[in-house]
Amino acid sequence: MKHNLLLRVIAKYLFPVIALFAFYVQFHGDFGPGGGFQAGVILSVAFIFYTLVYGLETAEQIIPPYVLRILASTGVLIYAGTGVVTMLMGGNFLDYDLLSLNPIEGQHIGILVIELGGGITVSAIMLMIFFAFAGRARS
Amino acid sequence: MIFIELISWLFIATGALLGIAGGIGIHRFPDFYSRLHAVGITDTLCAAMFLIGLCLQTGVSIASLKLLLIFIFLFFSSPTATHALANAALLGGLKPELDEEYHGHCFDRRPD
Amino acid sequence: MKYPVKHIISLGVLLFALWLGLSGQLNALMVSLGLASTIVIVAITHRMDTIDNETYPAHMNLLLLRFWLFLAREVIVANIDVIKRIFRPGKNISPQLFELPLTLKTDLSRVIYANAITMTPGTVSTNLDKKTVTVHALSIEAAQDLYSGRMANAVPEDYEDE
Amino acid sequence: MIDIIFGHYNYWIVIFLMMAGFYTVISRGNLIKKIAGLNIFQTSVFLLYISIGYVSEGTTPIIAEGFTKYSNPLPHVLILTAIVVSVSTIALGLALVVRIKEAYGTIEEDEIHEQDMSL
Amino acid sequence: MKNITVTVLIDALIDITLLAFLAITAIAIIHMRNLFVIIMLFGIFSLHSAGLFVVMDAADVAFTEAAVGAGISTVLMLATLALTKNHEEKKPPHHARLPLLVVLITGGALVYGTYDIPSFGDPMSPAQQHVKPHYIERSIEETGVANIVTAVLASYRGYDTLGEVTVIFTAGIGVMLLIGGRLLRRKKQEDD
Amino acid sequence: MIYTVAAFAILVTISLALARAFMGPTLYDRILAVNMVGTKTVLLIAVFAVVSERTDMLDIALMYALINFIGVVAVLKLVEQGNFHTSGDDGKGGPSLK
Repeated sequence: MKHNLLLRVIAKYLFPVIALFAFYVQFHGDFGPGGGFQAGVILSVAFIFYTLVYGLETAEQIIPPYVLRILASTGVLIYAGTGVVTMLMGGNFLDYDLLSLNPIEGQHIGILVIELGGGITVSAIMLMIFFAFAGRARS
Repeated sequence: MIFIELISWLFIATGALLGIAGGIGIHRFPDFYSRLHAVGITDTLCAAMFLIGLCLQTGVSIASLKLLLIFIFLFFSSPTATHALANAALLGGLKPELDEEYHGHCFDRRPD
Repeated sequence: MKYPVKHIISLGVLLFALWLGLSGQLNALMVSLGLASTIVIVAITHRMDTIDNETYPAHMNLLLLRFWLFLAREVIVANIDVIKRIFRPGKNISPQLFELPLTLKTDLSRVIYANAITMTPGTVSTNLDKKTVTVHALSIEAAQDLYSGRMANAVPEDYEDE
Repeated sequence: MIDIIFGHYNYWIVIFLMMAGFYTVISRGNLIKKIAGLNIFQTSVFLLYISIGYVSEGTTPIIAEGFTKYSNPLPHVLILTAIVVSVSTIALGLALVVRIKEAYGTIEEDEIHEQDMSL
Repeated sequence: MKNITVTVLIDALIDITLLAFLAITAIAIIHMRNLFVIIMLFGIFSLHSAGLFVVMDAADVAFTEAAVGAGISTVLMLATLALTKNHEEKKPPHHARLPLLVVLITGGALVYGTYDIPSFGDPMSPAQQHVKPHYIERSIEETGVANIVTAVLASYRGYDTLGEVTVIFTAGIGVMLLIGGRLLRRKKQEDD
Repeated sequence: MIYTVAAFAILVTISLALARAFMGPTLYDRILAVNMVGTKTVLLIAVFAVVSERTDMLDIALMYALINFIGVVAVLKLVEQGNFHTSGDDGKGGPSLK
């Protein structure tokens, strides 16, 4: 829909705002509603909006499908890896207290990191699903 | 203090009335394209009144900033949605009910 | 792309200001995370820019503010008109669909104009391209008002592009 | 009596929605409609959990000054993840629908059965 | 909390009305046969449920529902519709009496079951007694996170959430396996 | 007090829009109604957030204001091109929907 002038320009200006809001939600799960899951969905919605307006080809040039696949698995790995790191540090799986000298600080870091992992996975998977549905009709 | 309170009440009450007026409008108007205009009321002035009224209630804080941002984003996104919808209807082949009398006159050249 | 660096910086500053406004937390962690997110988004946007070759306006000038004030008055007047039409008994609308020639020079101002048309009740822009905008109006008066070019003249021109 | 009505109104509507979704799933042949029914069913379950976690005069479980009563955060956690999981499973269902359409040329259940029988 | 009575009143008002709207929308969804319309009504369904989650003090859930309902699910269903090119549901050949009976019996049993449920919003109900006090009172000192939902999600029930993330990941892989590639033209294979 | 009035007015507006969504002769009328319900839900959430003094909830309204129109854009895409992968620059229209 590149010839649709209004949507093209609006997509251009709204994309950074939606993406920034997604990042805000991602990192402010501690203080207000939000967290990795919601942020992932919002970020993928921003990309879906861009894809709808500019077409799948352009979107795939910006984030190639293999990057999405890598990101999706990276998210899960970050999450599970945090657990493994805490185990290596001598604690239980996902026992964030050990991540820092101060248990509260450790909890904070742990929560931030695993929310990040969740967010990356969710956004990559949602976008991957959308790309799969959108790209199915091409032959 | 009570003055600001009263003004904000006035704003919210106006917004409420406008919202109901728009709601009645989408039942009064005969076809899709004219209903778009009725929704336009609720999307612009009604939302603005509500949000300004709420802003006055919260005072200067993060909350009022967020209300302001809702206001700005709504003013970007709701005309876009209306435009997209009208465009879709036009492309989808929905014919508007036009007024016979002025139709030819207004369509292609500027009336003097 | 005449001033890409300027555009990137202005976008970055705008986004970072938005982050600070949303967050309201001024500790080192949150500010640095905000900075990181801004950089990531600017990088993605830049990537998009290089692909479709369009720029951001670097200036948020006073013209835009004046236009908003103008628009606010228009919206209120138009709202009152449409509400009268809703509640007056009988058929009191005369819908029009017409093409309006555009004299605006840049895409951004065309879009601002089309959105302003949509935002004022009584007129809705249904299609927009480089030369014309198709408008559905609720009444002949609203259509004539658009033809007079009052609103088009008020739209700020973004003269840095093209 | 009035207590029972207002105290159970939520659950009754939830049951109604659940049954509406259930009915759509078992009685309609169109696969997309079945998925819509499944979606209604899921939403009703979400509502059930959140209703159970609600405390009257309580507030969102985000600790802030001036509030002492909070609603139960546990159902919120379960449902929060369930919503995102539900959308990915719905996507999986829709992908299956797409494949069925490609293989059979229809998404009506009875026509698919007919084609299976005629093999 | 100066507005406590107003809040309770508005709570009840919005709760009752939105639930009624939800029920009406569900009936409409069952009734309508145009799939496009059904998907659009789903948008309303999701909006109402997000509103209800807000009123029932579940901000995080409302947030998720809003993001998913407004963005992803509508677009995905429309994409499916574009692929299946089937906009109208076939009229069912006969009136579905057996399903109706099944549904009525199940629903009746469930409604009978609700008489033992504590009233909506009862602070003394068993669901509020078990782990909730611990979360409410101790989470801020144990994790330092103000949002208890995040604390429970990421810290207390971290295993659960890891499972959920894995489920999403697996669902994504499933979708990719099913429709990830481009559509192979079966005609061509038959020609060869 | 005024909040109750506001919430009530918004609910009345939603119910009117809902009636249009169920009656609406064309598909586009229904989408219009959905859109209107969306805007009103934003306002409802904002009013609730302010009255219950949980201004965290404004984030939800903010997000709705940002992404509520994606569905309409998707509908436009579907009506215009009939699929989700082309950018539509070739000017070919898709199947029209009634």
